[in-house]
Amino acid sequence: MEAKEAERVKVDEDRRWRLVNRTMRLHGHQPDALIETLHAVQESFGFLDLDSLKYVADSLHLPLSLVYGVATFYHFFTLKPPGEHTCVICLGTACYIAGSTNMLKAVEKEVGIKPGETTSDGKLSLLTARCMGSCGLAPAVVFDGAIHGKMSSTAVLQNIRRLLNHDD
Amino acid sequence: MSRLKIATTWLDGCSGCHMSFLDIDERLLELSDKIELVYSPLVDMKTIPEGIDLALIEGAVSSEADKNELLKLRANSKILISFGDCAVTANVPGMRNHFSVNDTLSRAYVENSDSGKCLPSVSVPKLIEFARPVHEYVLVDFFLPGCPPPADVIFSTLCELLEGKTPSPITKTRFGA
Amino acid sequence: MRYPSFLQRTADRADVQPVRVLTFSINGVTVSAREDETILTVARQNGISIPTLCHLDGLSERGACRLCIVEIKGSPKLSPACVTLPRQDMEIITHSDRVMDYRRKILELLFTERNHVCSVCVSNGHCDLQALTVELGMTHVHYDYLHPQQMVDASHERFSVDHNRCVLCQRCVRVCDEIEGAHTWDVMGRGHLAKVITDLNEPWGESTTCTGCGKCVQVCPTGALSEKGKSVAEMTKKRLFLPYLKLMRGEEER
Amino acid sequence: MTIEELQEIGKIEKEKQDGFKHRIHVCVAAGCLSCQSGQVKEALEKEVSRRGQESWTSVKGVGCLGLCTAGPMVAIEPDGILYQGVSVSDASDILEALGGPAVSRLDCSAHMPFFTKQKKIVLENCGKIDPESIEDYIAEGGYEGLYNALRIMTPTGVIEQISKGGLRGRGGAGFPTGLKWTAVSKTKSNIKFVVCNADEGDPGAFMDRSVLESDPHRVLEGMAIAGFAVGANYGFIYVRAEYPLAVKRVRTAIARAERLGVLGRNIFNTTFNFDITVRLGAGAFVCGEETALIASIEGRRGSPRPRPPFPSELGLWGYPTLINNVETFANVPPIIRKGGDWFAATGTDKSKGTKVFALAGRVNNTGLIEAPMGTKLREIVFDIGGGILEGRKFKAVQTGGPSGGCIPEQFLDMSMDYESLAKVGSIMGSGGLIVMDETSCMVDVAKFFIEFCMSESCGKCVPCRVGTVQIYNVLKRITEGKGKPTDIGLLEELCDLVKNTSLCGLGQTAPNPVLSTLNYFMDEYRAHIDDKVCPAGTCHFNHTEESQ
Repeated sequence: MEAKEAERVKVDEDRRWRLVNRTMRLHGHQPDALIETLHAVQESFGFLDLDSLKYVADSLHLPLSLVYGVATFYHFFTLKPPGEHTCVICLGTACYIAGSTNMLKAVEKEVGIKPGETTSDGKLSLLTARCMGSCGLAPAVVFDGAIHGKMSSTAVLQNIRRLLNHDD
Repeated sequence: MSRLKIATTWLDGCSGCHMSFLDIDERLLELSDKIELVYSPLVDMKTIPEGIDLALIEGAVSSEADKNELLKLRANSKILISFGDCAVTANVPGMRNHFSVNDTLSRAYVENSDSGKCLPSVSVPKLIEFARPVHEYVLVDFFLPGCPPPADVIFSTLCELLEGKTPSPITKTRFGA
Repeated sequence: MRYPSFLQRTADRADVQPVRVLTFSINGVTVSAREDETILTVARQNGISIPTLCHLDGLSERGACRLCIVEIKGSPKLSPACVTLPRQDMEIITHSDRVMDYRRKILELLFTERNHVCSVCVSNGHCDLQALTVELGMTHVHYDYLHPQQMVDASHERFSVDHNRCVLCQRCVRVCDEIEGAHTWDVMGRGHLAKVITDLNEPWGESTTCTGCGKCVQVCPTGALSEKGKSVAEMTKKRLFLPYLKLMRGEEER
Repeated sequence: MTIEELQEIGKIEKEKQDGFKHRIHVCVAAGCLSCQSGQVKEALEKEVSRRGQESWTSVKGVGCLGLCTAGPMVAIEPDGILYQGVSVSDASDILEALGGPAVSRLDCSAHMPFFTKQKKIVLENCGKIDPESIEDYIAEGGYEGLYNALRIMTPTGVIEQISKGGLRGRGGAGFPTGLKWTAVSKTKSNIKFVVCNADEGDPGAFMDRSVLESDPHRVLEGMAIAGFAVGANYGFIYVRAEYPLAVKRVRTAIARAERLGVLGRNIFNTTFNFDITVRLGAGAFVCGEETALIASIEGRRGSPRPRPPFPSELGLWGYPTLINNVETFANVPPIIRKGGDWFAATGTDKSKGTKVFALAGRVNNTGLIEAPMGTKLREIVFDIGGGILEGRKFKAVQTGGPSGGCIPEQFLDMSMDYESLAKVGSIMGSGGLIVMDETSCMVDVAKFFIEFCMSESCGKCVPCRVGTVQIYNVLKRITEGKGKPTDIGLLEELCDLVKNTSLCGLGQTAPNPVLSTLNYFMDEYRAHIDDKVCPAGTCHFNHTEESQ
């Protein structure tokens, strides 16, 4: 019990938890706040780890397995920490028709990881998306949250190299 | 009336279905008046004859040798029965399907072997990537599931076929049996 | 903003009328039933057996396995008997060639999905899935087997879960939530990657919420959930407690 | 607030805008923003102040101007000049040309059929108003519909107008909106909900996103009117989390509307209260299905449940709930403002009004368009769309996303309405319209969509969960050159099974892309299976691998 209390204090002290706690409070700690709360956790921490899932379950009085089930049902949520940079390749219809799979293959070859994975040095996460609504600009790629339209394999690789070298 | 020409074989199976066949016991004598076993592991016949009336296939298709034997039997037989769970579902032989052939072989011949510790290269048929049921390769006329199918069901199915009836064994046996 | 999210709507609706009795027909035979009884219930009362898998007396209905689909005259859509309420003069057909064909195919799909090797299963001989093959006359599976790699979790001291044999009927999830009230089980992921889990996808044996009551094992239709140390002959499932528990709980709430 | 006060806000805003001799509108919807339109706007503002023209030249960020492919787009009002592909360095030239002839290298007039062939009802304010300004919306007649509904009309009167207008659900199936509203209004309950489905999961569609980003108040107003009509006081907008800009603009819009008193308590001094809350989706296509959407708002896994009971009886937390999509709600304010008869004058016999399409794929003009129901497909592809890229040959157009089908060349002259689309084996869907040319392999397209449905299936019912995997595996081996002659029959059988036995709309429509390509492009399937050739050159067969 004491350990739990200590955990709570730690949680209260961490500023990133404030957004999470605020979200739950706004929803009156009702069960339907779960998805909104998970959004808040992911926004604050970049991903959902088991401790935060436990904390959310505890605070909203929800079963652990239910929280885990919801967190894994929705593809927007990730249970793995993301890399320093992210590259999201859109595989929506328009982008697919415009050859986004070739871009994906080129990137996979360049960095040696598959979609959903992060490079071993933690620098880059490669993701795919189901349409970001930028079909007019197909094929589209998102680098660190910024959408780039009308991409090509060469342009994607250039961007990735730029991202990866920037920090050296 | 000439006797019905029957062929049986076991591909990737444990021979249990054949044992169950023998469990027909004394009724085998009754059957022997009506059937002739022209090709089977139980008789000494090296090549697959032509003009087979009924072929009973035990076991899954796991190797090139299995596949070739099956295709030949199908070509030479009027009726082909998928005999037992391995033939019908790939059953236990199919449990290796989510491992690679190489992993499966190393497990058996290297990891769990006391002597030799090397993969077989001669006189062992080459494994196909997946062990598959018989009907994925050839047309099957009747399915006789069961591990093994009970002797009574084998007997009654054969009798029904001899009488020219269409057997429906699923009401008497089932997967796993 | 204030909305009453904590309220499950109770039965105090103004428009609720006393229950009516309807007459309609199943397979050409006229039957009568309360309007709040499902087609499945009425069919069983009248000795008509409709195959089911996710349904279990005493648990809430899901309408998910689709094996109980029936034809209703005048409707192009097939309706799951377990959740469909009859209407006056409805004409229901439970065993037409069309639905029997679909049922068999759905059952075949279930057999391809995981690794259901009946011959080496602890539930061989008392398995709902296996019994369905006989009931529906399924002689073989003509779709390709998917052969997924699935795990076995034997970390619990008394029970084990073999995901190779799970059909995702969620009976365990429901009984744990609705009857035991522990909600140890749920489903993670989605589509064909869905999987039943305990707590945060942790080993069952380390679950902090599991009471060890074993109800999930008893309701499991296949060998996915079983008791350790039981032979094939001993591993029969005991389910009679369910309707009783449900009834008692209902009385209490009243 | 009274109507006079409302009109006063609009008048002040109008006068303020008319005070500027030149008004420069820069598109700040997501498409143009990703081409740096934000910087372009800044550069224009800087240039205006450098030249000291602030008193007679305004620069304003507006919603989608439509031609996303040519972004960033800039419009000069009141001259009606449109510029395309504007970059930061063009700012001074644009200001130089104000009042005179347009800067020819940026001029967009070559794309004119793209604009003239359209008719805008839903998008009437897109590209005109600042999406973050409620005054701007009011200046264009915004919230007058809500005022009329609350102060002049009765709930049944509102529903009557919607029914008279013949509005049908724009989310896909085209269910008559009036009937849906009637059903909810007739269910007795003290608490009811209105839900706006903005979980635009269809890959290749961005209509809802553009509407929310460009004109969010229109949707809020539509929801409030619906709330009044059916007797609901609570509204939810369920928006995809993948649309952060839309989420932000909707949240801003709600806050402004509440502050002005057009949402919240005692709207327009009546007893009607209406609150709207934003809920974030989290990447699940199945949540477009009504019952799954409800589950998701309740904070659960987005698994659908069998219907009936329909949400109009048993919806959110068990209360009667009205669910319509963004475009449907966006159609409501003009109908109430101008009357059902006015709305019904546009469109075909059974499909009224206009439809917004997200035109994408291999056409010259990709972007957001709105055309009257009944417009010929050819006009959309060749006039509005400007024809196929690089002068290639048209092959097919895909409508309705993963639930729809491919329409081949022989139907180019068909009318785009609910019935005609259904007749050729497709659906209107939410309005994604993907054009394909000879370089698109139809087997590959079918595989793409079934792969989508397979990974988006919630996994609840067996036919959808396993059937889609089976269909995908068959299509995969066909596109790898390993197809068997029996595979066509197997595909047809599996599609029939999944279509007829799945629990919800996702599964029931998942086979459509496969069925329609089988129907119209059997020769391509045959070429893959029999000759091991992909006519479009998309699929690469590894011939060294042994085909089994």
